[in-house]
Order: sequence, then C-alpha cells, then structure tokens
Amino acid sequence: MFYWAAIIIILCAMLVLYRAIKGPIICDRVLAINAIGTKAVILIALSGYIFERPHFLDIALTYALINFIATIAFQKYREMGRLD
Amino acid sequence: MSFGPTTFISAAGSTPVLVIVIPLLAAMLAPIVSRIHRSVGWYLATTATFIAFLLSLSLLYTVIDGGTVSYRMGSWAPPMGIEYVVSYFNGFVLAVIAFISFIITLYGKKSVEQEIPEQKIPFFYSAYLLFIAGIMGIVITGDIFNLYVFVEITALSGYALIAMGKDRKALMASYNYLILGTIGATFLVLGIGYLYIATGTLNMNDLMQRLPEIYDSTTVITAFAFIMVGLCLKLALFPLHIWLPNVYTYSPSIVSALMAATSTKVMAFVLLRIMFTVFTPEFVLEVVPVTKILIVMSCVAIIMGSLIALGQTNIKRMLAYSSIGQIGYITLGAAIATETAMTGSLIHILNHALMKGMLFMVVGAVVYKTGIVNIKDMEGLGKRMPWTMAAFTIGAMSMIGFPFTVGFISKWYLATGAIGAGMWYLVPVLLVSSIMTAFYFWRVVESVYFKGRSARIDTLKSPHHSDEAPFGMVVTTLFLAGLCIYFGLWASGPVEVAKNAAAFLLGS
Amino acid sequence: MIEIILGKYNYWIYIALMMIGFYAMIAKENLVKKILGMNIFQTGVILLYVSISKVSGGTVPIIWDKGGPYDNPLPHVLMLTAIVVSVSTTAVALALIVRIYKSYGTIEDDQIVVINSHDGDKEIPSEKASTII
Amino acid sequence: MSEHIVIKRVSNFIIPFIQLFSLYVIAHGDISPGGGFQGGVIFGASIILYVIAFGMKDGRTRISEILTDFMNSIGVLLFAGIGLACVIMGGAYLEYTKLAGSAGEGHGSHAEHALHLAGHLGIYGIEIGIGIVVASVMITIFFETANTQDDD
Repeated sequence: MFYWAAIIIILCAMLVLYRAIKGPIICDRVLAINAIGTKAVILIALSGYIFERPHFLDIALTYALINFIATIAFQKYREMGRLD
Repeated sequence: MSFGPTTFISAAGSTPVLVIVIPLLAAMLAPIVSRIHRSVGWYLATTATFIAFLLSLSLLYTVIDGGTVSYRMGSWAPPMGIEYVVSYFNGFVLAVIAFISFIITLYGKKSVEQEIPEQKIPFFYSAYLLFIAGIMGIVITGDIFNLYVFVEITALSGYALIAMGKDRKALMASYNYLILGTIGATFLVLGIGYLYIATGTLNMNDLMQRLPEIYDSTTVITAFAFIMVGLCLKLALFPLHIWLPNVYTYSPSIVSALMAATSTKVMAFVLLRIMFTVFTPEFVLEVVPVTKILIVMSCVAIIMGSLIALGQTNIKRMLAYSSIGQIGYITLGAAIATETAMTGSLIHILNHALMKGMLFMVVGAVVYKTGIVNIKDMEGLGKRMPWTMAAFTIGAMSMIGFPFTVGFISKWYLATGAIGAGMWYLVPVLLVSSIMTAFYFWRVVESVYFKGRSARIDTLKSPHHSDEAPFGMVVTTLFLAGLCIYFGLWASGPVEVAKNAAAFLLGS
Repeated sequence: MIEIILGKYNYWIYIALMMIGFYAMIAKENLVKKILGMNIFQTGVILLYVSISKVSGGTVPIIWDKGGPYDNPLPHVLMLTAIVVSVSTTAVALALIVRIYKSYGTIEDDQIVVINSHDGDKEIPSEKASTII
Repeated sequence: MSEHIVIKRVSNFIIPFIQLFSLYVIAHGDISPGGGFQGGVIFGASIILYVIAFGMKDGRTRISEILTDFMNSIGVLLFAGIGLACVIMGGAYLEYTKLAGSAGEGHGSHAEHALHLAGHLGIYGIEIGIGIVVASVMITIFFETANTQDDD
C-alpha cells in the first residue's frame, strides 16, 4: 500500500521534473521545483511508514520548511534582483 | 567545582589536547576581547602561542624521558575514540611549529597593523590562531580522519588569511589555492575512505597493524596512491606547485612567513608519517616502488625550483620558488629511506622553518619600511637597514649550505645518507642546486651591499627617523638568525632528536 | 563483466560524479561554475562513504526498540564532518568570488588573467612608507 | 516588499514555530535524528526567512552584527569550555561523566544516576554550543552575501 503510494509519487515527481527541465519561463521551473520539494516531503514521510521509523517525520518537517524558505527567497530574488 | 591536586595532575596529563585547545580558545576570544581595545588581539595571540610553545616543549621532554605519550579524547579507548599520539617524531615537529609560530607572532605586531585594515585585525588574529591550532592538530593527532579535518581547518583559515593581502591578486591566489587545496584534501579523504573499506579502522596504529596482511590488495594500493597525490598537491611538490608562488607573493608578510615556515613543512611531515607509520617501510620500498618515483620527483623539484627562482625579480616570489626546491630536500630524504638521510630530512624541517621563516620576516620588515619587493629596487638597502640585511645574509648563507650554518647540517646528512645508500648520483643534484641557490641569493646580496642607492630608496629618505625596522621586528629576526648559526655550530641537540625520530620511523 | 558493472554500481556513480565535478573545476572559466564543480566533486566522495556503510538488511542507525541490524553509523558521522567542511569551503569561496567581482569587475578566469598581466608585478602599495622614513 | 502582506503575515506566524522546532531538534539530538548542527541550521533559516520577508534593515535591528559575532565565538567557547571543565574535574578532555564530580563516585543507583545525568548534560551543552555557532554562521553568511551595499 505505502509502496504503491511511494511509486506513484515518484512518477508524479518525474512528470513535474519534465516541466522543470522544459519549462519555457522561469515561473514554470520554480513552481516545478517547489512541487518536487513537496513530493519529496511526502516521500520521506511515506518511507517513515515503510521502514516503521517515526523519526522520519522530523526530517520531512525540516525539509518542508527549507523548501518553503527557498521558494520565497528565489521569488524575491527574481522580483527584486536582491535578497535584502 | 573544586581545584584539588587532581586538577593539576589531569591538566598536566592533558597537555596533548591543551596544545590545540589553547590556540583554539584564543582564536574564539580574539574577536570578543578586541572590542575592549584593538591591540588586545596581538597580546592574546602572543600569549596563546607562547603557552602552546611551553606545553609542546614539556611534551617533548616527557617523550624523551618516558617514550610515546598517548591521549584518549573523552577516555574512549583508541580504536573507537580519537587518540592523540606524541612520539619522538611528532613531538619534535610540534615543538618546531610552536616555536616558529610564537616567534612570528611576536614579530608581527607592527606589520599586521600596517598591512591589515584596522577593523579586520580581530578576525585576522582569529584566523591566524585557528591556523596554528589546525597545524598543531595535524601534527599531534593519531586518527587519520581527524587528520583530514585538521588539514581542512588549516586550509580554510589559510584561505582567509591569504585573501587579506593588499594586492587584489591575493584574492585570485587564495581562490586558486582553494580549488587545488580542495582537490588535494578530497583525494586525501578518498584515500582514507579506501583504507577504511579495507581495514575498518581509522586509528593510525591500528591501521599499521592491520594493513600488512593485505598489502597486495588493490584497494590498499589505490588508497595509498590517492593519499600520496593529495598530499603532494598540498605540499607543493614540483609539478603540483602552481598554487604556491602566488600565495607566498601576495599574502600579508606575516602570513607568508608563517605559511612558508609551517604549512608545507607540516604536509611533508604528514607524508612521512603516512609513508612510514601508517604504511610500513617494506610497503613503500618493496610492494609499491613509491620511493623510486619520489626520488626522481624530488630531484626534479630541487633543480626546477632553484632554476625558476633564478629568473625572478620579485623577492617574495623568488623565496617561494626556493621553498619549492627546499621541499624537494625533505621528500628526498624520506625517499632514500635510510636512517642518515631521514635524519637529514627531519632536521631540514626544523632548519628550513628557521631559515625560510626568517627570510620572509626580513622581507616583511623591508616591505614594512619601504614597500619594496623588487630585487633591483633594493640597491643600497644594506646601509640603511644593516641589522635586517645582516640577518638576510645569514639566512642566504644558510640556504646555500655554508659550513657553520644550519643549512649545512641538513645537506651534510642528506649527502652522506645518499652516499650511504649507494645513490651517489644524488650528490651532484645537491651540489648543483646549492650553486644555483648561491647564484640567486647573490643577486640580492650584491644588489643590497655592492650597488649604489636606487632611485626608489632615495625618494623615501627623511632625516628624522631611523631607517631600521621597528625593534620588535629586528630582534625576532636576529634571534632566528642567531639560531641559524647556533644550530649550525652545536647541532647535536636537534640531530639527536631527529636521529631518534628517524630510527622510530624506520622501525629499527 | 556485468557483475562488475551492476554489482558495484555505487562505485560507478561516485566515479562519474567525481569526474563531472573534476572536469568542471578544471575546464570551466567561470569561477562560480568551478565552485559548483567542487561541490559535485565532494558529493561524489560523500556518496562513496555513505554507500559503503550499508549493511544488507540494515536499517537507519538510530537506536530503536524494534532492534535489528543497523547500518554502520561511523561513515555517516564522518560525512557529517565532511559536509560541514564542504559547506564552509563553499562559503569561503563565494565570499572570495564576491570580493573578486568587486575588485576586478568580472568572474571569468581568462579575463582576470588578462587584467593581471596588464597590472604587471608592481609593488605592494604602502601608503605609510613614505611618511615613516 | 511593503505590498507583500501575505508573505509577511505567513512569516510572522510561522517563524516562532520554526524556532521552537529548531530547539526541539537540538534538544533531542542525542536520541533521535538531528542535533546541534541541524537545529542550528533550522534556527538560522528562520532568521533568513525573516530577513527575506521584512528586509535587511529590519533584520539587522533584531539580530545585530555584534550579536552574531559574539554568538560565533561563544558557541565554540562553550564547546571548548565544557571540554576544559572535564579536564579541571580530573578527567580527559570531553569526558562528560567527570562533570558529576563527587556525586558520581562510589556505587549504587544514586551515583549511576548522577553519571548518566552528567553525560547527558555534557552532550546537551556541546549540542547547544554547536547550534549557536551554526545558526550565527548561517546568519552571517546570508547577511554578508545578500548585502548589496558597497561597504568593503
């Protein structure tokens, strides 16, 4: 069950990866990278279930935070040309 | 907390770790206490290096009296925990490093104040002390991964120190060193990884015991090759030397002196240590003919270093190329691998640290006073800075290998070692390189003493002040010059230690 | 032959990564691209260490009441150190690049070489020197 | 970024939780994934998020340059200081159990408990030191690289 969910998520990530590589404009790529990050979060949580290790949830949480900050930082840089 | 007698006993027993922790603590205190007064950083650095020097001296005496000292971090037993080992061999190098860094710190107050922007001085001393702590850690650690970590600590603080040079080329020198240094360190860690795959341990003693059974395995030979290439890159053996001249030329004077006196020497020491105490002499002599390759490479380094130094006009760059040649002497002694030659190699670590540190200190004093770095601008400097230039002459004579100077001692041991090993064809190499050394130092000495004043010096003339460099700089430089003579005349002390260390390395 | 390729695929991947990074470090002119190459280079080594720590059937080396064989935690810890080293090297390199850009106006290696050769080997400026003597 | 009210509100809401989480990661470093380094990175990331949302000037009033400089040093001093404290208490460097002092001597559950506690507290101290260093280094690097003013 969890295995299948993980496989489907990996497939979805690959679809999004296509958009990230192909993406004609920068917004597509940023959105795609963000989506891949979100999928990675769920994948980490799922592998926590698969290996029966609840510790993985901590890692997923951290990854979600970093992903969020990275997206905001990138968007700000794209819009303002600087980070401060 | 109670300060009973146990405190002092355990503190005395903890000398191996205190040698590193005290510069480290001082490095971290430097930015804080510099807010009180800006010159506090120098006092802190001097105190810390002085304490480290005393501790390393006491360690050396402990080792001479009672044999190898082993220290367990956190009381974890060696194969599991990190072990600090002080034997004859590295106790000697540790004392040399601590002494030289103390003298250079003592020397550097005025030079740093002139060359480093004022608001950066606290961070300069922080990086400086971190560099010293790292270099001592490299010498003292008995754990091979810990060695890598210390190599990187040294390198990282080194990059920051170099980049503080005034010329903008210092930035590019630092960047190129960063790229090549990282390649070297990564090869080192890769080799360590292969050793770990093959044996399952990272402790050097443990490795030495477990490796001989599997000397013919490809993994071990690959590991050895990676480690050798990485270290040769770090110690700037001839074809891998390109990062070094720019680094020595453009970094601040005190950093040039410190790095020339310690960093490549320590890497040569690590090379010796890996070749003879992690692997055994049988391995490097018989299983893999690395000593034969190293002899050829060392000869090329000796000749080419001197040859390129002949053509330099910038004195710092000339000394840098001369360093590349001198590194060849150390590796040559290691590659001949007889006790006499190894003694020459080890004693050359001390001697070259003295000579090259002193020569760079002289150049630092000249730069401090006049800003001159070109040899042809130095004409007539002998009259204006007599003491500094006298020290330079002694250093030059010592580099050439004049009798009654330290340079002679190490060349003597290397030459007799080479003849003793039946490699008489190495003696002409030493002779030719000495002659070339004489040539390129003669250019400087001639320009300093036997030419009229250059136009550049006349423009700097002012009747009100003495022309000599500040007292602190001159005294420390002359002290090292005196040591160059002293250890040339009464060489038995260091030679005895080096001989014991060589015997220890060769396992006899 | 096929066992060598498939059975030891972690080594192939790490070698490929290292060589990609090494190529970028040597061949690229852009200083930032060199640093990217350096990161890939170091990541290759990290991959080697982490992959050799795998014990077949082992689980994550965090003590857990289910027990069972654990992977070897030592290479993981070593690589934590190596990652810290790698991050600090990158930080130092980027700081250097910022300063190089400020003083040279470019981060292309070949252009900097040209600028340096125009500069010549002039003296270290010493503004205090003329006033001291 | 005055008009970006969404990011500001979200950041305001989320930053305390990020910081709390970072403390959790540091505190549980000895028995679960994480530790000083990871917790420090998360804490540093929260400050970076603040600066991105509210601007450099506002960020510097919250975390001044002096503070990050001090944090840089104090973290390492904490680490080295705990090691030295172990030496002063008569043990080896970083031998935490010696921190129990006289309570850890002898046998019985009481002494064992003291040793256990000293070991854990020693590791906590080290983790907190590392966390402080990593967080302040992250913040310093971000401030230095994001700074667009020419102040060199």
